[in-house]
Amino acid sequence: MPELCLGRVADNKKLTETVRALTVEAEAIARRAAPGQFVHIRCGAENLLRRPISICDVSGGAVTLVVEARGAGTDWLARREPEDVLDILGPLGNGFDTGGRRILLVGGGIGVPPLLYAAKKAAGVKRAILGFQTEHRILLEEEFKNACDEVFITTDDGSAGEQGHVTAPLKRLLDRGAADAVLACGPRPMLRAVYELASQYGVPCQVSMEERMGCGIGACLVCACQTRENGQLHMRHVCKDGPVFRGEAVVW
Amino acid sequence: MPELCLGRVADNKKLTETVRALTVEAEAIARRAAPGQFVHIRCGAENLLRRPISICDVSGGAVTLVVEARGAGTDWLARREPEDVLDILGPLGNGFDTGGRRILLVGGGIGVPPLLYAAKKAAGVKRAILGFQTEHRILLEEEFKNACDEVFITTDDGSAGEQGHVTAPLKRLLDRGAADAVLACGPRPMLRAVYELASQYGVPCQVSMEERMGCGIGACLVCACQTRENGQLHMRHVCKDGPVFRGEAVVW
Amino acid sequence: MVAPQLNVNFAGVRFKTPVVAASGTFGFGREYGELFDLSRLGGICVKGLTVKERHGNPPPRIAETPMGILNSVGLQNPGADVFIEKELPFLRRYDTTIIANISGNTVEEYCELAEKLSEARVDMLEVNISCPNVKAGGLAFGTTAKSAALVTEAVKKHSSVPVMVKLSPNVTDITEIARAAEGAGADALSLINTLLGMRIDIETRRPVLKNNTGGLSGPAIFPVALRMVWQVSAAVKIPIMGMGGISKAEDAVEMLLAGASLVCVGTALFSDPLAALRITEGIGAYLERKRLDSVSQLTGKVQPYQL
Amino acid sequence: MVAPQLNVNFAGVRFKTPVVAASGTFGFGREYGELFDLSRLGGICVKGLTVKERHGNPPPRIAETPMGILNSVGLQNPGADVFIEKELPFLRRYDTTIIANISGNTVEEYCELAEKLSEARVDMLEVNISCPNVKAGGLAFGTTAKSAALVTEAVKKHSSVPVMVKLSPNVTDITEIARAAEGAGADALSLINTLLGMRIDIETRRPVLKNNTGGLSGPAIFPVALRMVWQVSAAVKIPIMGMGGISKAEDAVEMLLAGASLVCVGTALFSDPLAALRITEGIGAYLERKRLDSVSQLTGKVQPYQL
Ligand SMILES: Cc1cc2nc3c(=O)[nH]c(=O)nc-3n(C[C@H](O)[C@H](O)[C@H](O)COP(=O)(O)OP(=O)(O)OC[C@H]3O[C@@H](n4cnc5c(N)ncnc54)[C@H](O)[C@@H]3O)c2cc1C
Ligand SMILES: Cc1cc2nc3c(=O)[nH]c(=O)nc-3n(C[C@H](O)[C@H](O)[C@H](O)COP(=O)(O)OP(=O)(O)OC[C@H]3O[C@@H](n4cnc5c(N)ncnc54)[C@H](O)[C@@H]3O)c2cc1C
Ligand SMILES: Cc1cc2nc3c(=O)[nH]c(=O)nc-3n(C[C@H](O)[C@H](O)[C@H](O)COP(=O)(O)O)c2cc1C
Ligand SMILES: Cc1cc2nc3c(=O)[nH]c(=O)nc-3n(C[C@H](O)[C@H](O)[C@H](O)COP(=O)(O)O)c2cc1C
Ligand code: FES
Ligand code: FES
Repeated sequence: MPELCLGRVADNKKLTETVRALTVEAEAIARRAAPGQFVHIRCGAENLLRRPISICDVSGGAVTLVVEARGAGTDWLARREPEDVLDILGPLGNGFDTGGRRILLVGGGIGVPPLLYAAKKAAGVKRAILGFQTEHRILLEEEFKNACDEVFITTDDGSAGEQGHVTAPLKRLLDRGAADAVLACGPRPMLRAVYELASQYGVPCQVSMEERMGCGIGACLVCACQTRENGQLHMRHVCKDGPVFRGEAVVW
Repeated sequence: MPELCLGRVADNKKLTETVRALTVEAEAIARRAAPGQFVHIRCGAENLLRRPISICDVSGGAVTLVVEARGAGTDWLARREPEDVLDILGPLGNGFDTGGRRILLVGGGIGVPPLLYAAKKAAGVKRAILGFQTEHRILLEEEFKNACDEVFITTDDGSAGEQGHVTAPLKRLLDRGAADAVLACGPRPMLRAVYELASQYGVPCQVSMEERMGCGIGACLVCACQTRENGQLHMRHVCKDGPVFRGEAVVW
Repeated sequence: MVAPQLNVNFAGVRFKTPVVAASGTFGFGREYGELFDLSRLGGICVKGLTVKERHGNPPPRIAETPMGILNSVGLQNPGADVFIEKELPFLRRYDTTIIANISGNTVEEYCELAEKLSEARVDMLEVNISCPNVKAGGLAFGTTAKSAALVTEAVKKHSSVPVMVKLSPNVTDITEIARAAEGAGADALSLINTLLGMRIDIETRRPVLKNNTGGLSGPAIFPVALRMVWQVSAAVKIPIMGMGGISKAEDAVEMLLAGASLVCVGTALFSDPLAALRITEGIGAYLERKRLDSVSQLTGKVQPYQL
Repeated sequence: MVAPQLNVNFAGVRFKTPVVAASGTFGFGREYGELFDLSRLGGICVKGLTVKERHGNPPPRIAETPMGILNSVGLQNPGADVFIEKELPFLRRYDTTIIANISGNTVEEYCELAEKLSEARVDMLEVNISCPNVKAGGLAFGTTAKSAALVTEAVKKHSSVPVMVKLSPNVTDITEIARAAEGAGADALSLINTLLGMRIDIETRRPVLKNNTGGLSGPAIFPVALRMVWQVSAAVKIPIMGMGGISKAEDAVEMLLAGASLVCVGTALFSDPLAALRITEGIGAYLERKRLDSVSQLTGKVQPYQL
């Protein structure tokens, strides 16, 4: 059951040149939020459509949202200041299943934040592979180190952690048989590569998909994602059936 | 020659519940401004059209604009704060001819402010009749008292000054033969009544007209005002040929 | 003063309020039903129904434009049978008027849909001859007076509930199509559907929508919608449900004054899920302020200038 | 790297840059000429000219809409003779391409205008068969393929300079009209003119415009304009000047990618009188960033999805 809240911004912290962590007091949303769910936020009168932003963390009656300023809407959002009030709809969608003995979180870029709350909520052994373009784009490293048993960082340019993509450490961990479940969030090509690798090892993989949204609640059918379930093709919706799908259900 | 300026707001003073006096530093405009001219101001990205606002006063490199918050644009404008920067085009239009031995300024409501600079610039004996709905809507009384030899206030409800319209004191002054020129600004019905009265006494009357504007400089032809000059009908434009017209030229 | 009457008798069908959810923006009501009580709506136009299930167009299906959006959903829906079995009973729990929006590839399909849905006792049919996002049917039927009349006449024969025809704005003369639908027996008209539009991503040089083009809705189209409702209301005698960019009570009042008896709210729900309720309240407040006792007193009351 | 080439050969006429001032928004250039050097424009489409002086429609002639404006100027202009005598010599002082926009009540009037203005050596004619704000002529000629062809053919016969036909978006199928104009000899097309719209003042119950309806322009119509340019460019071989809601360089690039060779900027000038210059610079910056050496390399380079 989503709620429509007016949430007070309590904090806006700069994480990188373009990424901000906003803490927003929205009790009704915080109370129900599950890892992998998102909120749909009004970004000023100029932007007709709300913007979907994942819930990165929950503490007390507040949610943390990590926002990368890319276009008009996220730019607006990233500039909100303490005491500003945000019009938020959430929590929305189906999040991650954090069950399993040994969980492996795989995130890329702005896909990293949604995994933090999953890491915190999961019970078993938790490992995270976090991929970024370059050192100064790294997000939430400390937070993941606190929440997980092991954290691997990769950068495209090798400026920090291991050079290359998340798939290299992923393969090593899968080779070691170190994961019962993979939870992934990031750009679509990464998700696909992660899912395909995991499936080669027979490890179930959940992926958090992105699609452009209208209503955010499942009514307008714009955020389509094709799936194959029990041999049948379906048109699912990222906002309601997702954003998290089983990797094998997605028609890549 | 109009200038396109980025003017810094130096002050925003509340005059009445809905009216604000903005002081804006815009040297290039201030230097050239004549009484009765106006500026065309961008009011945020949401409002496609600029809003025309008269120059109420000029001091040093700053202009004073008195703005009544009525709709989306003036509302935005009235909320500007010191250090905000405004995108202003001006000075625009043909202002008042302030020549003449005894000048009578007649203003109604938000039509009062543009007359202040005229009062200051005029050389002769200056009188002003200022009409408002009610006491707490009175604007710039002190300023006019400082700039004029005599000031008459009327209010519709009699809560201050003389009860009734500006035409009553106007008639008395005209009866006394106390004016060589009438300069009027206010709602159209008032302008018409003032012009007609003045013309009965053979006193030339200049009126400042309002019309919805596009470009503000005379190119788009939307701000039409029909005139009759030397027996010929013309379509003039408030932004360029006006806003001040000779009363007898206007096709009322 | 008594509170003004908001209910409307529209082609013989009662609407509690003049504010209806627009087809395709509201699904079958389940999702918005979690945010507010659907009984507070005048009516619901359900997502466009076809005979068979449709998966719609590939994503992206939406793009933002200045004060508008483009969509290219392409009539995704589970088919009329599934609607009747699974969705209609849910909607029936609410005290609101249910309008089935139907689209066919052929006249026969329109008839089949009309028959099924009127037998299932929806309150009204909205015949969509104006969807810009499907190849066959849809818009094609809505762009000539002849085909509009053909569909209308056929649907009327197969419907036991009042029939409203939904017009496309993508035409040279909407009054011609409106008169054709009226002449063929339509009980009411709804307008406008979306204007065909496009956006291009200048980095990829690809259209933003996977369908290349999409339907433009939202405040951007309001002036066009208002003009068309005004023109059509002068051309026909049957009542009009006006829509296109209504996002606040003032817009709804303009639409009613232009000649609409009901208004639909669609895209505005995406920014504000409670938009329809706020608009309803605002219309009530306007009526009170103007000391009018019924919303019907607004319909068509604009006083145009004589040219 | 050398700076990218911004000049365009358009139907044999040279434009220094692809950015042209839209007819009716720029008068005869005098006013904007006080704000910047007109030689920095690719071209100027002058205010619509008629045979005789026209006073236009009564005010109010403009209304604001969400990201758009409505205008109902109604072709106010001093007549072609006065233009030739008093305005053209002024415009000729600048190094920019001058396009005369012409409107007639009859085919004969179009011919008379074409003859006079091409003799006066404007660089090009833009035949306005799409003005929504006048009763006779204007839009009426632009809504059927037949009348569009008729006007085009006649004007071509009487013109010694290239002829561009300006199309209306208020039609069911703009490609049909475009092909008709091409078939009748048009050297180029310009589109779109304004969409017919309306606003009502809910306090007075009067239309906001004294002409009741007006033409909608500005960012609101950009997606419709882009779609039409894309459709028309696929339907004809002659070059296109694209316009409708362009307010920044990105919009202009979209328009070029959709198939335009030149773009016009109109309404955007009202918010930002220097918009045309900023757009020109932005196109240059885009070309540099994409390492393209000429703006012509953008025209029609959108890669649509195969449906
Ligand atoms: C379920 C979900 C969770 C997300 N979580 C986060 C998050 O935690 N932090 C974060 O920074 N970003 C997140 N995103 C991506 C974020 O929503 C987009 O970056 C944002 O919508 C872009 O808006 P804009 O105004 O910056 O861009 P514009 O280009 O101005 O957007 C134009 C339109 O396209 C849509 N759009 C553009 N890019 C995307 C995209 N990648 N995904 C979906 N819609 C898009 C916008 O929502 C808007 O409707 C998430 C996306 C989804 C679907
Ligand atoms: C030459 C001139 C000088 C003016 N000087 C002042 C002044 O000094 N102080 C002041 O408070 N007001 C002044 N006005 C009136 C002021 O321009 C309008 O109140 C303002 O444009 C309304 O904009 P809005 O956003 O509040 O209203 P909206 O209703 O949102 O405006 C919608 C559109 O209509 C136009 N519009 C609405 N009312 C008027 C009007 N009365 N005149 C012209 N356009 C209008 C707006 O500019 C805008 O384009 C002047 C008008 C003119 C023509
Ligand atoms: C996402 C979306 C889906 C739509 N689907 C349908 C549909 O299935 N049937 C239909 O008749 N109209 C459909 N429409 C059109 C709307 O019902 C409405 O006519 C249009 O959006 C204009 O109103 P608005 O601006 O308030 O949204 C759809 C509109 C949107 C935005
Ligand atoms: C105030 C105004 C006057 C116009 N007058 C004319 C005209 O005389 N002739 C013409 O062909 N188009 C005229 N137009 C249409 C524009 O040239 C242009 O086609 C339209 O405004 C869309 O472009 P824009 O959104 O950039 O303004 C006028 C537009 C406006 C806003
Ligand atoms: S955004 Fe409306 S269904 Fe997903
Ligand atoms: S506003 Fe453009 S001519 Fe006056």
